[in-house]
Amino acid sequence: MNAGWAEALPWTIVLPMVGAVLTPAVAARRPRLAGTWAWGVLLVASALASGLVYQLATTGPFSYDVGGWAQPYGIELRFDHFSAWVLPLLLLFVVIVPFSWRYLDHVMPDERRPAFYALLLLNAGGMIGFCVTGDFFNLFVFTEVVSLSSYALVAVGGRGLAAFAALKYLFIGAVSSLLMLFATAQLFALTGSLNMADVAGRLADVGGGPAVMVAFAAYAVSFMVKTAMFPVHVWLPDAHAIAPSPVSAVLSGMVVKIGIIGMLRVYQVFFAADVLELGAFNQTLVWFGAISIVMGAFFAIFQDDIKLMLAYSTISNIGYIVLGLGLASPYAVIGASVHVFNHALIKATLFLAAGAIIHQTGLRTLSDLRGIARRMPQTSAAMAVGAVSIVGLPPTAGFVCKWYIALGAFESGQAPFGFALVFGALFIFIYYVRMLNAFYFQEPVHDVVIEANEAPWSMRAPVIVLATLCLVLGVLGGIPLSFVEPAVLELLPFWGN
Amino acid sequence: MDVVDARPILAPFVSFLCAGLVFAVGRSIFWRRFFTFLAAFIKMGLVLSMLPGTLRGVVYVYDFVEFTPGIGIAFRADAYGMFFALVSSTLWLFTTIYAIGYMQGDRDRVRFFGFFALCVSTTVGVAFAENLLTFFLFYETLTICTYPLVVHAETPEALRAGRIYLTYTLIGGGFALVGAVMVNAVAGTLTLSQPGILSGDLGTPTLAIIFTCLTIGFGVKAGIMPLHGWLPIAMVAPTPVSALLHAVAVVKVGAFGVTRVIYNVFGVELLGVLGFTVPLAFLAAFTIVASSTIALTQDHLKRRLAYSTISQLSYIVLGAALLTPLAATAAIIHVANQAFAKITMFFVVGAIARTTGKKHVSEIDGIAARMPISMAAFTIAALSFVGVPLTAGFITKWYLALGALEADAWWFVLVLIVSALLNAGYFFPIVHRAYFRPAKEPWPTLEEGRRFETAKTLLFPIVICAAYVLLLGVTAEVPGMPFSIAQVAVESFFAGGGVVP
Amino acid sequence: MKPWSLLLVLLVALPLVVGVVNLPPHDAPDAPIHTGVGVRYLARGVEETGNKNLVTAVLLNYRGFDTFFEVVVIFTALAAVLALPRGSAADPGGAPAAAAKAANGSDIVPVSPVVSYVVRLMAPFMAMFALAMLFRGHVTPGGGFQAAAVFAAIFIALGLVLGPTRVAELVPDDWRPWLQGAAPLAFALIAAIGWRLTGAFLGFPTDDHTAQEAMGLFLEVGIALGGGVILARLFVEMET
Amino acid sequence: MLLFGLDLDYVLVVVLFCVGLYMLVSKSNLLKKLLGLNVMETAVFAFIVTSGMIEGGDPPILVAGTAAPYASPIPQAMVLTGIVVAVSVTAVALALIVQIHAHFGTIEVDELKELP
Repeated sequence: MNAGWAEALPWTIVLPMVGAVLTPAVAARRPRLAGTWAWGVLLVASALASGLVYQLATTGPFSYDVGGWAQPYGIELRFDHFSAWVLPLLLLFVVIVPFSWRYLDHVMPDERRPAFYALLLLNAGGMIGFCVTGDFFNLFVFTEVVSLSSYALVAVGGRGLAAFAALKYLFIGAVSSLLMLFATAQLFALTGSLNMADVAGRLADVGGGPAVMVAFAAYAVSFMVKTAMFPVHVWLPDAHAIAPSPVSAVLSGMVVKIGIIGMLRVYQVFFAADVLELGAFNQTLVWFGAISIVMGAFFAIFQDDIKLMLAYSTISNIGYIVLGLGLASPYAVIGASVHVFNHALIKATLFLAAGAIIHQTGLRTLSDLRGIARRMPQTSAAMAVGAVSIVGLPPTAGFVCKWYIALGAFESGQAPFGFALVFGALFIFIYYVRMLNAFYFQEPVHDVVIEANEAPWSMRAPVIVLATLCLVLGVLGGIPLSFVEPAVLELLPFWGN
Repeated sequence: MDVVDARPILAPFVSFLCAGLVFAVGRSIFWRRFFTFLAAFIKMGLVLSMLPGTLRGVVYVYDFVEFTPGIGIAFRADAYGMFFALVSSTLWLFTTIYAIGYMQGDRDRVRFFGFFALCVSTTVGVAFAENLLTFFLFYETLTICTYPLVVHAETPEALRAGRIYLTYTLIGGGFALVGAVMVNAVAGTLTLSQPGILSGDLGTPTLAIIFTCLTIGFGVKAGIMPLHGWLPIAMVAPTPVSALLHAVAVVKVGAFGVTRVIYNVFGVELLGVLGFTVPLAFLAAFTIVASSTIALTQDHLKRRLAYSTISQLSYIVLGAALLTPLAATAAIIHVANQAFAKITMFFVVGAIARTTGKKHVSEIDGIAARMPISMAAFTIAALSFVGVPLTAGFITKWYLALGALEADAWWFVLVLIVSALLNAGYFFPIVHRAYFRPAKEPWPTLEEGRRFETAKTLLFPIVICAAYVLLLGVTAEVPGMPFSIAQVAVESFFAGGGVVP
Repeated sequence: MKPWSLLLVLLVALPLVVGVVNLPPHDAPDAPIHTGVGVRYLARGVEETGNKNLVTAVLLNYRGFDTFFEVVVIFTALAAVLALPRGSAADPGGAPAAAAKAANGSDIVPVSPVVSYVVRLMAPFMAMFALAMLFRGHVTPGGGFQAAAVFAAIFIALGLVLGPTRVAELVPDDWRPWLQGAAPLAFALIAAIGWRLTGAFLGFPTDDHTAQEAMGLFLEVGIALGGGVILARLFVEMET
Repeated sequence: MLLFGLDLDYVLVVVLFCVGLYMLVSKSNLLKKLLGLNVMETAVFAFIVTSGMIEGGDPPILVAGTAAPYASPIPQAMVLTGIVVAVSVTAVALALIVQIHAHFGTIEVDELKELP
């Protein structure tokens, strides 16, 4: 039935989960062992994921029937080109976890570490499951694993305000999950099936109608909340800014993307069924995306706190992706899909670099951190690379995506959005220039900064690796593209415009 | 004839690697210099080794990576690119020598030399870009890499200059990006290897938007008025930066971009029909006269040179906008002529500032007595700008005038004459003051007697560059010298049969 | 603020109502829900899974993968609560406040002797009920989750009477990591066994009802044990 | 049950959902907000279970004495999963609220916002 690496598919999901469950047992005597353990688990999971991607590259998309139940009676796991995202996702985790080893020293007492790493592993496992599942209800369950661990991860680092931010995130996130569950139930009532491919087939028989439209809208709103697009972004800045930096990197880089991946999954089903006229919907996405870009940039300018600014710039970048999806032309969607990964990489770089600086100095505002580049040149350089990359200037990873999304805008005849994209990005650079000026070209004002030292290697190495990747992928941008392109082209014949 | 060869990519890569090594060796002065010079020589050797082939009409190409079919990073050393690369790699060598002398004891030299090498790397990358994507890639990288050099002094003034510089160039870059993306969207290709890739079927409005976007995008760096605002302000950078970047590399990249747009994106044929270049030509003519006039009123030496640069760059733009072979030849040759003359002037001005601390025209009375060689070099450069025969400048003006007549635009000849007069008007007073006015106070003598008029590392590049100005003027039409290379380039641009408007 | 809330609610209500009233009528035997995948479960569920309670069949066999991650979700909740900082800013030690209270000798909320007595009296009966639900779950309403809830209820009720610390001591420290992870671990184990036996992850040998029942029972016990411990521990941790 | 041509059961579920949503957005007390969330969850579960009903159906337990038609087993399994998820979310939320209370001494959003 299944051959080759496909056998590893369920295990890739289960491994981090079981690793998480075992963390308290493994680290019962020595809590600090938890970090190493989590890293090892993620390494093995990445190895499995590489096998999956290898299989994808050689034989194309494949699926796995859990429990051996034929479709649509059991749960189907499907590894297609969009699922290939699990590999970079895991690799980013592999880089982020070592960073957290030392970082956690001033965040939490040792005895809470096992629980922290368990949450991190659950988060990773949930996202893998989310990306590969081919079943709507299963999608919901994985969403909950990811969301629940994310809520908690926001609050692990601090008291009071952190808990409040996490609770705000929880309320909004729970409502969005409920909408998702509602939409799933709606689809089930309409079709009597939960398997995505099967639902698509049955939906085609059902035809369109308000109920289908509402189900789609519920999914869309739910995913837009998860991805923090402009009008529903309110939960994001506080939560991402207040979380410990490695967590911010995970949340901002990856967790918000499940909204986008989910959207692509839902698209796959509804397009294949060809029951909805999505022109108006796409247009809405385009507008909200454009507004997100500008608003995110606008708010970022007024922040003095580095992490808050980074959080706002996430909103901006999510705007890119949503804009690209809404444009619904091949290049735009390719650009958007690639940006899902590239933004994760860039944001991880920025958050980790900011985290290293915060860890070494205890300061987090620009006005305090003046002149830090003298004392922490490598971290600051990584921060600079990330800043240039997030604005989408060449020769960095961010540029490739911007190019493709803008190309898509012109291709689909919506030139004004191309302009909005390009100049909206420059808008945010205002802030980053201020940051770079403060880091590099101003005299230190704070004693701590004058005496600061470069972060320990376990923190510096991840930052440098990520920054290098930002540069390398600016030149080798074709690699992620080659994975996304077939999927997008497969999707597009159905794409409404 | 296209030949696959790695040299077009190695040339930018050498300086890139050099930058990396400079950052890596940190404070070791010896290794820093060693790597910089090594890279400069290797790079010059690489570019020179391609020259014979270029003269035979060989074009070296190298596809680096492809994102999706038709879009990727690729390099192509055609005659025009070779010409530009030759100029910038030669000048990198001399400017490096100069910078070592000039930056003696200055702060953050690692950063300075590192980013300096990066800038040169991107300049050559622009020269050898096979398509607009690659071009833009290097064009924007140049913007970023120049920023640390502009704000090098870290004074509030420098930071302000850096801010203005970034605002102008990044917004310009945005326009260039939009233009390039639109070209990709409508033409399906971005290559710069053809004499024009757009077709007239697309409709004038679309083409007009593309042309405007690209011209604004590249015109910002070329300093076409009214987009020149950043250039005089950016003169707060250290003199070697002003010399190489703001007189040569950065601004030339802009002018180079405009010419690429005219010749390779639109093509003379299409533009001849569309007539978009007519307003551009007028704008360039206006810039030539207006900025020269402003230069007259500047007392700060570097600012006067800056406005002169703005004016001179528009020669290139004007030459390209006239759309005739002779004017194109003039434009291409001027890339070299202006570079050597202007860099000589900046070197001299920097040497004066370094030796005597004087930075204004009104302060240099009688300096020729103190620094005779430098001032002689300055005079040669000034003569070149005015267009006196036997200097490089004369060649430019001669062909430009011929080109203007070829295009039936006789009044541009008038512009040239006025410009020559204005050039004389703002350069000769400097020469006059230096030679014929008595010094207001005795010049400070050197504490170390063994140095002649200033440090050798400052003087040597000055002399060489001034010699080049004369050499280019005298031997312009010898094979291997600018004219012959320009001819090869012009032939490829007009291969489609240029239409004289 | 209130009018805005009302507006938002109406804004949400409208599309939802439009959505639900356009669904096929739910009671009708020909509704898609009764003609979809459920048909097979009803027709062949008992034969394929050995569970007469088809909800259990769906939960453990057909959609066991969902249930696997369902128990992971509840484990996540525990990890979340354990990872949060304890105490107030004034007491940043992070040590469970219960321990501190126990040191002072009183974390017992005073309750009436009647309640105390009734709880202690009822506890064994509740446990029996839980066990019945657990072991008869495949033929009657009930199952691991329900049993877990009742087990947890016993713990919590006893905790209110005896004090959480004393109840928490019922589970030795060394066992805790294994007990609270019992459910996901049981699933992982069964998944691996199924993989060995049938070649499919979490597969059940459809022709061997004894093995099927044994595996199902193992899962139910795991869920009941793990779920109960987690729910009880959530309560204990929340107290602090 | 049909009323004025509307499927009343479903409509009531939406009403319940909206009651919960209103509690969530309009109440200042965090616990009440959480209760609102729970009401919403209940509404969705009710919706799912309702959708699996069948006219005159028996529970899907195939033992002697019951006969077709049976209610669909899938919605019940889904709800069971949903309940566990809801419990987990509630637990985490409660833990957070406990923490907020320990730190700020209040769980009223109005008061929390006024704190420095």
